[in-house]
Amino acid sequence: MFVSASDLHVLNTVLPEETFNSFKEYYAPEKPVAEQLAIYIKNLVRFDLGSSFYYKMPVAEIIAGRIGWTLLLSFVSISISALLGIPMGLNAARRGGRGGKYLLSCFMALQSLPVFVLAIVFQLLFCFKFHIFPSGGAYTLGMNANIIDLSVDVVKHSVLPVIILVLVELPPIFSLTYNVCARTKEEPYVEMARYFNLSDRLIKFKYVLKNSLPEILSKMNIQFLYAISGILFVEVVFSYPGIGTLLKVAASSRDYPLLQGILLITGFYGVVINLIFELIIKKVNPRF
Amino acid sequence: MSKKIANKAAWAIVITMLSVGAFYPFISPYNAADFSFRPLMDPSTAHLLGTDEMGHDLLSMLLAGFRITLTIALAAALISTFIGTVLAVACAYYKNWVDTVIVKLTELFIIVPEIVVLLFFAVLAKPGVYNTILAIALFSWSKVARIIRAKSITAIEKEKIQYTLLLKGSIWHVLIKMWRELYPAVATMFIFQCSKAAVYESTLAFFGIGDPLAITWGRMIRTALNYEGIFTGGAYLWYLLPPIACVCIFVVALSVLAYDFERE
Amino acid sequence: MIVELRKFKARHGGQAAWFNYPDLELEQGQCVVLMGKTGCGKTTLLNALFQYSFPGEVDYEKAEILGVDWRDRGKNSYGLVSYMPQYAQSGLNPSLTVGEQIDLVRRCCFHPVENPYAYFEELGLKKDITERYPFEISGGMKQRVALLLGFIKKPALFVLDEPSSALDYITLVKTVNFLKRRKEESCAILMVSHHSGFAAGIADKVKVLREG
Amino acid sequence: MNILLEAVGLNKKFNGNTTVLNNVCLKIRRGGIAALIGESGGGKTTLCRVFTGLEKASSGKVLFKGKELGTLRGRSFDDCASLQYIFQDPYAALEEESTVSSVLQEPVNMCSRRGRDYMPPQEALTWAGLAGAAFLGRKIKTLSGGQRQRVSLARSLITRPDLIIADECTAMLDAQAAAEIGRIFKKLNQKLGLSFLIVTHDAQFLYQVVDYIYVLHEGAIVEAGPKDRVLNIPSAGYTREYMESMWEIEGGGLIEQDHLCQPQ
Repeated sequence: MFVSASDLHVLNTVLPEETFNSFKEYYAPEKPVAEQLAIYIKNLVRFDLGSSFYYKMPVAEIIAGRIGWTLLLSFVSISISALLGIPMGLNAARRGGRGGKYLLSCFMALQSLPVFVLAIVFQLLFCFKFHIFPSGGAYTLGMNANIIDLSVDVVKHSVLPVIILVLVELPPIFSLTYNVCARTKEEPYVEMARYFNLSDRLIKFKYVLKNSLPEILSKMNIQFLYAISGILFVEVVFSYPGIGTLLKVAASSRDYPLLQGILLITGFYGVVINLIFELIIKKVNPRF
Repeated sequence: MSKKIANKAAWAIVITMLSVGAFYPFISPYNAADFSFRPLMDPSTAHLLGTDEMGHDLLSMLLAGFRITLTIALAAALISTFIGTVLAVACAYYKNWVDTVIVKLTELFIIVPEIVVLLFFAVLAKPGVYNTILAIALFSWSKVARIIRAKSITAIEKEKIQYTLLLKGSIWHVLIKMWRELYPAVATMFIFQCSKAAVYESTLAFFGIGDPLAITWGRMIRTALNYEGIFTGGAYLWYLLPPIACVCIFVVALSVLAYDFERE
Repeated sequence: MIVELRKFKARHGGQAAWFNYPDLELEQGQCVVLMGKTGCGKTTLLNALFQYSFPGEVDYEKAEILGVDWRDRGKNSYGLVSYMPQYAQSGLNPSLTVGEQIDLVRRCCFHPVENPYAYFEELGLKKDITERYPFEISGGMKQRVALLLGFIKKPALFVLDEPSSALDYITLVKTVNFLKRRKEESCAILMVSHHSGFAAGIADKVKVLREG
Repeated sequence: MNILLEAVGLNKKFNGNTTVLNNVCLKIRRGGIAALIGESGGGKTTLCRVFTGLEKASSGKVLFKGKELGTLRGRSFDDCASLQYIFQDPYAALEEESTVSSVLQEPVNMCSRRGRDYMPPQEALTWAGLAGAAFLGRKIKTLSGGQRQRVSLARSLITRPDLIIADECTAMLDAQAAAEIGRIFKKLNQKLGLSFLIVTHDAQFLYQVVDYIYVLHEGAIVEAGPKDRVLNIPSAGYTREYMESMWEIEGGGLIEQDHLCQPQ
């Protein structure tokens, strides 16, 4: 990820003269590619991601100030979705029947909608029409209150974004669990377990769940990585001060270094999530 | 029974939308580029959805959006499904390092969200419909590759396909032989990619990166949201909701179709 | 009487043809083997009688298993009946060791066998496989472990569907001897096989099914 | 002595530690019918797959007509065509929906593209005991297991092979169909000089079809010799146990069914 001369040529047409010059100096596109890369990596090691030309500030500093809000939204929504989705999927699959299938098709439809559209509709309904929740931001600006009031305020601001995120993150987790468990349930060894006269409880936990969990976890990790893009959009709609709003500013102002920094930080987030899941899977089933 | 009705309805919706996209000049009341009307009119018999702040007729813009949005969706889906399928079959056929490289590449797209990469490159590229199609197609094949690869790897282990390998069949022979096995998954992925491309198009426009001249649903949503008074009056009802509804109906209809294919 | 069938008919869901079966009586400590060509409905009969949820219809004048009418068999119908379908080789839980599975099955029995490990020797299994997962042992061993699990509850009736397919002769002989000994312990056996030599080894009665 | 296929010190390990093949050496004479017997999971299928190139041995080599065979990718088309393989499961080896003629067309196309002489499908079907032009038009799904297996055999004959490897090709058939396959093998061996390597559990095959027997136990060849010697005076302990068990099970049956497998 560095800038080539041709990229710069494109930027020349969209950037103001002075920014362009400082930018050119920083990235030095006239030097050979290998040297540019070396400079870039050297800067990266020092957490120097360059400097944004929209904010006129170091990119690393801007991102550091915003990432907390994004992490808050992502961990809260992901935990709620997983804690609801896995038991729901397991039970729906075990019962079989139509209920699970209908729920699945509703979820399928919900899942395919663009996240920001869903967010706009919710904002319209709950903020502008019924005035239940604040329409944007992470906290009331200029509020001078004690820690308790402040936390209540933060929670109030994040309820709607979290609900929307759960709505888009839950369906894939539910349908994943449902599908994997429904398939495991059809496995010959589950049927054999009945012929051995095992109890329903044992079959549910020791046979269906135990054999489904590794697959569920190894696929859920992908769902979590997909979820990050949802978080970015919800933030934009609710002007939540996280990475997503930053991305919007960077994209619409063609703030190249900032975009690059966001790309890096989301990639880093993905790597961390992957690592966490690998550890969990190892713990659940040593065979994988 | 109800499933069949849902399926038929979904087909009807998709076909209607495609024909609107193809024939919109005949049904559109005005030229979509015409901004000579009085701005911000409420809906009336002359302007069923009113006009925007520039003086465009909103219904004409919505209808024009069918063509470009659907073209982008279909073209991008076609290209990305093709790329994904060929790479997936290559994984199963060549195994070893080819497989490793392609898998690493798809993993990269999972770790860095497609949409962020897409935004990154869309910012660099010259805005335009072709570039939008290319950007979406080139950066959204990873899911196709991942899913079709899993199918291909089980399919290539089937004895009827192993026979072709034993005769030293080329990758194309194997692809043709496997097509019967892969077809449902490929069809599902194509429909899925269509809906994803429509979503990505509107997302790009929402971030202000699409073609500034092309009229798409995504761009309508963006201009509507940029308009300060959108939520104060009733303007959102005829300005913001129609393009949102179009995107949603299109995407949901496709997901019903994809769901049906998947289970066969 | 362990099993009594009179004028029993069955068909798979979606298929038009009914299979008509000859009358069948199976007493304690007896072994009946059903033989016949492929497609004569051997497996369908066992499925109809013993499968957990049979996707088809049945019709009969009398069908009693352990003195209970077929339609009245409740949830606990596997308390004293063991059924081993054709796929018994893949009938072991892949994420539990053989030993863990033996313990699980023992926990759910009314009167489990005191020492299931005594069966190990009879079946030619080594003790150390209790520590292993099913994917670590061969197909023939899995089949024998499944057989062993079925006998832990001391069933009054043991039903086997083609136990001989894909087994080599050495395993086959061990299986025959094992089943013979269980028969002597007054367990009734109902079996489907196309392997005449195998059937001849244990059967008291052989019923040949004809098509239709 | 005319050796067609030779294995020299083949070893195969799965996942680094499970030994499947342990220093396997065997030779198949031109014009012979060799049988490979042993317990299930003893490495018979793996050995066949190494011969056909579908799997790679960890060490050791395979010589075919005196020259070394690599993996599938390293082989010439001629080698692939003259070493044919018949799969165990006739229901998985052929595409249900296609017709007999299209199944047989595949090797014809491959041969004509690479300029190899091939046998017309009609003739191959006649050899496999499925005469009649009407048969070519039938769908695979309307055929019985025995008929499918004979179609597979006809498909292998089209490339005019020198050696056919058959992996338990009668395990899923009833006794009559299996006997029919045995008769056809014998006839092909006598009239066309074709060699066979047959993996089997079937005592009839051992007594009436084959002329040489290899016994594989825990991945190693424990005994090899002409049929009469191995069956009557087995030397290795494992073979003795195997033969005794076979007699115990098949004892009476073998004599009764004798007539089924008389070579014509």
